[in-house]
Amino acid sequence: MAELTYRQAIAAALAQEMARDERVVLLGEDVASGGVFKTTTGLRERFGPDRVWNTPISEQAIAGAAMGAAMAGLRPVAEIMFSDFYATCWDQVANEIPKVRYMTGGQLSMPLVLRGANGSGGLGFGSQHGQSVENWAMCVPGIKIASPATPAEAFGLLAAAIRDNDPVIVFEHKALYSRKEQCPDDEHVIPLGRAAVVRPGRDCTLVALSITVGICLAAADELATHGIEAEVIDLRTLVPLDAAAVLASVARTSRLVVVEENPGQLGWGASIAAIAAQEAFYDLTAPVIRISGGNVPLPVAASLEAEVDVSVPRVVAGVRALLGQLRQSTG
Amino acid sequence: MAELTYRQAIAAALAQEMARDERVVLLGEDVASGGVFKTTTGLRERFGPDRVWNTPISEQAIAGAAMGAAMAGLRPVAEIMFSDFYATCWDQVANEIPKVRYMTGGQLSMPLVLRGANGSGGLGFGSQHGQSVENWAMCVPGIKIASPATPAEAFGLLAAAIRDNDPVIVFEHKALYSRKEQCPDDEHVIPLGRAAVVRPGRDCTLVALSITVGICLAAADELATHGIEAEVIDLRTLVPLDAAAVLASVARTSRLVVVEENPGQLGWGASIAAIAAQEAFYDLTAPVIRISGGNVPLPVAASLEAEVDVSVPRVVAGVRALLGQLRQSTG
Amino acid sequence: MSHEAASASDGAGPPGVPSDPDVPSDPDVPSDPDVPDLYARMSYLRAFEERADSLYRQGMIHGPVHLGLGHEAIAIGAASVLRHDDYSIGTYRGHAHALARGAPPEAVLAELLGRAGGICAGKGGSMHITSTEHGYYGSYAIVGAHLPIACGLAWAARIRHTSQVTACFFGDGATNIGAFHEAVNLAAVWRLPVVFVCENNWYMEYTPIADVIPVALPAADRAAAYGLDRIIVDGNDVQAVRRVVGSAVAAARGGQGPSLIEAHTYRLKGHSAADGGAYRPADEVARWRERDPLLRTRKGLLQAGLPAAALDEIDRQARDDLIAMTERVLAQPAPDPATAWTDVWDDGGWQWRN
Amino acid sequence: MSHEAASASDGAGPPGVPSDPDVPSDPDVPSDPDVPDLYARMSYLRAFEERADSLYRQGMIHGPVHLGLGHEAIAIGAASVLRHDDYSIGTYRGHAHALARGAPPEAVLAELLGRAGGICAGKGGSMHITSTEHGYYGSYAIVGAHLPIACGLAWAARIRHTSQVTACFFGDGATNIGAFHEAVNLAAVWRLPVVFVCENNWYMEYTPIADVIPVALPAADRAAAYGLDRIIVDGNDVQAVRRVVGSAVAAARGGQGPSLIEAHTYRLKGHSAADGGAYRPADEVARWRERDPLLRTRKGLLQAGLPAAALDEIDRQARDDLIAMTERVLAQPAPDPATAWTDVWDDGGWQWRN
Ligand SMILES: Cc1ncc(C[n+]2csc(CCOP(=O)(O)OP(=O)(O)O)c2C)c(N)n1
Ligand SMILES: Cc1ncc(C[n+]2csc(CCOP(=O)(O)OP(=O)(O)O)c2C)c(N)n1
Ligand SMILES: [Mg+2]
Ligand SMILES: [Mg+2]
Repeated sequence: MAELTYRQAIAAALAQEMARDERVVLLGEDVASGGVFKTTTGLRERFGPDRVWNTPISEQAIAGAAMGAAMAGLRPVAEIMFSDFYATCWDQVANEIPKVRYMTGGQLSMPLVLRGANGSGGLGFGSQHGQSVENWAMCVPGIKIASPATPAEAFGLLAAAIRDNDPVIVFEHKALYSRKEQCPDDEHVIPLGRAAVVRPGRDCTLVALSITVGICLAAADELATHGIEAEVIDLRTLVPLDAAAVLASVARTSRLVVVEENPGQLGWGASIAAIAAQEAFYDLTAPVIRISGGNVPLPVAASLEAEVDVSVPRVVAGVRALLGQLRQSTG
Repeated sequence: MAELTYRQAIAAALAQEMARDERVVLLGEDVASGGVFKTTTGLRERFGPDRVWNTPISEQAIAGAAMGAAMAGLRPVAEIMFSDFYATCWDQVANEIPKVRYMTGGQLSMPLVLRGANGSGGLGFGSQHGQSVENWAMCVPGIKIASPATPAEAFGLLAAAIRDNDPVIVFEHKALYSRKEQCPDDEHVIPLGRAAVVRPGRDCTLVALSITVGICLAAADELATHGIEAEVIDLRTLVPLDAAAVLASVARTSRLVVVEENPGQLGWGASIAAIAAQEAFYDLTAPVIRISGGNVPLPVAASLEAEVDVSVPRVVAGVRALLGQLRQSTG
Repeated sequence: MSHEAASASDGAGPPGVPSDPDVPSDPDVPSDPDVPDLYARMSYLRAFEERADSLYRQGMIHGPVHLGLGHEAIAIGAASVLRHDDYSIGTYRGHAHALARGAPPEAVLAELLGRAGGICAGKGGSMHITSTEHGYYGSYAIVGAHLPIACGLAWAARIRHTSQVTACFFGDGATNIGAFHEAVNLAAVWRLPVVFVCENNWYMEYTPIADVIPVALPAADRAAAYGLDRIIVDGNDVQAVRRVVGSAVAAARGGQGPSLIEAHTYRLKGHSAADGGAYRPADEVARWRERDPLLRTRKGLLQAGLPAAALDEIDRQARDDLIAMTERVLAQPAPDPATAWTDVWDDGGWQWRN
Repeated sequence: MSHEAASASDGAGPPGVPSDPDVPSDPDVPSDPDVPDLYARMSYLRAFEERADSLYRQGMIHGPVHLGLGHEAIAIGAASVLRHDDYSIGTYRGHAHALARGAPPEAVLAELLGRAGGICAGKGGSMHITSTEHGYYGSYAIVGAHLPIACGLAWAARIRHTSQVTACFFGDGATNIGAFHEAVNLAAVWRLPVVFVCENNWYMEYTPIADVIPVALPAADRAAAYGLDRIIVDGNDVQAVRRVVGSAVAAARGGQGPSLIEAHTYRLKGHSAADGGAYRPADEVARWRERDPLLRTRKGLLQAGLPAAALDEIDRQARDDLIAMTERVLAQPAPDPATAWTDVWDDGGWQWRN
């Protein structure tokens, strides 16, 4: 067992996969010097310039080159520094990469990974560097989506993504990069599409992803002091989605709260809520609650940012209101 | 009353607003020659080259120029020929246009319209020209979204969008362009954010948008022959969303079916379903059903396309199953 | 690196827009023993596209169709200098490029007609014809998108030292989009073995390219911005294309990096099969018809002594072949609707959740 | 159009990368009576940025900060030739450009420190400083994004015949992104009154620009691709910037269309205030420190007879002013959390549904 930060876990997973499979190559801005978030540190030195390529500021060329190389049989991992920048190569990400296997009738495979820093997390990055954009990706059939919540998940999901024969976007949370954890020593891969119950509970299911996993765990601790036992599910991937894990939990708890950093207008939480409303309707004894990032562009000043970010108090209040409302309406 | 096709209604609304307000200017590829969908026919001739500008194939420059001009006080209307191409200017559309008012503390306004052809509708345009991408836009706070279902709506919503001081994307449905309808003669504006009950019914609420309005109306006709009275709501705009109209209808019918062309993974229908699961929970007597476009890139061959497109039979079957299921579960 | 210069200019060129001094109407006298074969290949493309046009006008093709009529010399000339394992990649106007690499015409036609056996299983249609088996890595319908992808194909070859070259075809209008800039730039910075071929047919849809570029030539006048040579070729002269693209391919294969070639040509019909092309002056169209690449090669072959009957026979065979093929394809059923749900993921399926 | 040529070159330039023959370390002897005033303005920017740097290092600024230290001559030289109603627009490295146009420093500082009274109400922070009242239409944090927006500002002026000019500032690294290409191209095609100023500081974050461009100069060597002149200016010489940008502004105002200017400069610190800049060779940094624009102007003014004490007093006043200002700003409360919900829509609110 080694203690790794989330950012070290990413570099370690990249190193493991690069050592294992010489088709794995990296590209991105500043990746040769370790990247601005130090997630590729040491890889150029270890694997040489033919495996780690610095690019110009050309996100379309980065994503497109990854796509072409994947078509030719490599397994590229492209860093898109901040996930907000997917917007500058959205055509490659949404219109080309996820569609080419299908539209060629299966002539091509697309074993590539796009990865980078996502989310707010109270760091003051603002509306053009602090968005949580899993929702953008989830709008598009044909691309898998992973959002690790811990260093061990960052390692295991990235390794799995690299081994997957389909395109995967890994959304790393920039506020988690310095979080530390014991990580398994030897080859550690977490299959895509399997959620984890990270805390069991009987009163209510909290569905979380990435940074909201920690928020929900902290909220569950606090709720426990109020006599509420919340079950926390870490989805780990949105596509494939482990809907069965959510439905099974709701069957046990009968109440569902979805906690996402995506904005409320349309985020992945809506998809979970809709699935529950359709498939767990007869299990539910209370309204499905969504707690989302504020539906505004992310502000920078700490006082404003704290107001719109998802937070432990908001989750606690949401769950307590739900259970209170429930008592009222059933009582 | 004049009979207009949907495409004529668009040209007429543009003409009305250009005549009314000289700040309204158009730009886009081939717009000076009427555009590939003939939605800007005659405008260059009538208003001259200072009001209708042909552009290179440069969607980023188109959207960006519209943004800058709006900041400077014009009211530009930019054509993005196919809405799939928003991907090529997604940074402008998702990261710049909707955020600049907020991130400057309200120093700027953004009175612009982006418009173009959206959706499948069985025309064989395939996965890069046939997507329905309201969901992309709905992921982003700060931009309004209109999707007209009829010529009269195309006219009235576009006119309202041009008069609005906020950015609006108007998603025109390419399979509706040749649909004809009597349109009101004089100044005709449909306020953004007001849904319409286009068919009343007591058994079930069908929520629809754009092309699915017609599909739901046809399905409701057929359902009536089975003794099921479906209420059909035409949302008209997703942002602002007339959630109250949906909730009021569900309060009457107690059952909700959302019918969207967006793919099931994450579409606007999920947002509606989630709102109902949270706010209409005690009104609902049956699961909320989502009927969405197939969660695959759109295929071209007619036999395949018909399989994945939303259709009247799929809506009829969905509603009948719901009401059957209901009878079973309550019976 | 420095490639062979453009083919000789007649100095005058057709008056009006597009004026193009580089494309004469002179016969292309064959200097190459392969010319009769090149003619036959061009003739087949011509027959294929005319067949597609006619089927479209009969309402038998679902979705848009963009024909390569008039561009045959580029597709055939370029393909003739590629190695079997080289990559090529093109646009929605891609039938010709697929066929030129050896894609089976019957499977391409089945794709257009929405019948079982389509080369993309009915999922791509005309705009996405692909045959990776023949090195043609696809047709892309969003302008400019495939230029970065071409970089990736070439990058893979560079990393693996396979000496494979990637040829990337696109239009004059595509040079205005950001993806063009990023791709050509990256190719130059990374010295990728890619040959970018701009098929300048002087129009982006209905708009003359001169209206929307600030330089005279959309690709050639931008090459220097990427440290590349200015290379122009008469795209209606199959031998010139062969020479100029051949030299760029050799340079790429030899590790000398990318080239950007501008090939001058003209659409014989509208932008898509649905477009009559009425915005183009009749005399301009007429002048370019005289520069038809098939006509010019034919004239050259006749001058060189080939009998007209032999050429007519080539043309006739191509047409007959396509008529028979159409019947066979139309006798096929539509693709099984269940196959709409295959091929999203590598596991063959489409499921995104359990 | 043809603008004044670049300022004289010393022919030698500092050895190593970035070698820049256009930026000498000679004193900038004042030929212009405004130079003392320009010096004072630059000195104020210097003091502001050093203050911001120090506050950042004390952990008092939430979010990233990119300083314009070393770039002062460009911001001040360019602003000095703009009319009050002209537009300018820049990047995340934008404090200097806002201040140069007249944005109130106290409101900018309040924005950085997350206090009430911030120029963007606390919603933009350092990367989005904006003061439309002073013609500065914003700082944008996605590389390249604001170049098309600049086109739009200029387009509006062109449509309205207001003779307003738009000045758009961006970095060397930004020339590689698609938005650069589309914007400069559109500006040229539409002959927009926009002056693009590339602040070439030879680095995109940690990567030397020479590693990621296939030409020697990121902007100048691309100008011809848009039919524009190749214009280079010593960006550390405020008088040269004034002359060269002034001439481009005059051309734009006179209806002669856009210009693309490459101004050579150097960051005195890292990419952001969090970056030590260790990837830059010490001798390179040292050589460029000698070319510090303030130092050069100061030397010139001394040569012209201004007493050192007067210049010291200017510098001291700027620093004192900022120290006092910091105290005032820090005494302010944080923005009211309720205001996080205002300013999404024109109606002042944020509601997207009823
Ligand atoms: C990004 C994008 N914008 C617009 C279009 C619509 N469109 C399709 S083809 C075309 C013209 C392309 O012209 P050119 O590159 O010269 O190629 P040609 O069709 O002449 O072969 C346009 C504008 C598109 N497919 N993609
Ligand atoms: C589209 C995009 N890609 C990457 C980044 C991350 N990034 C921020 S600044 C920067 C370097 C920019 O270099 P340059 O244009 O030379 O400007 P400078 O910072 O030197 O002033 C990068 C890569 C970004 N903000 N936007
Ligand atoms: Mg063309
Ligand atoms: Mg720089």
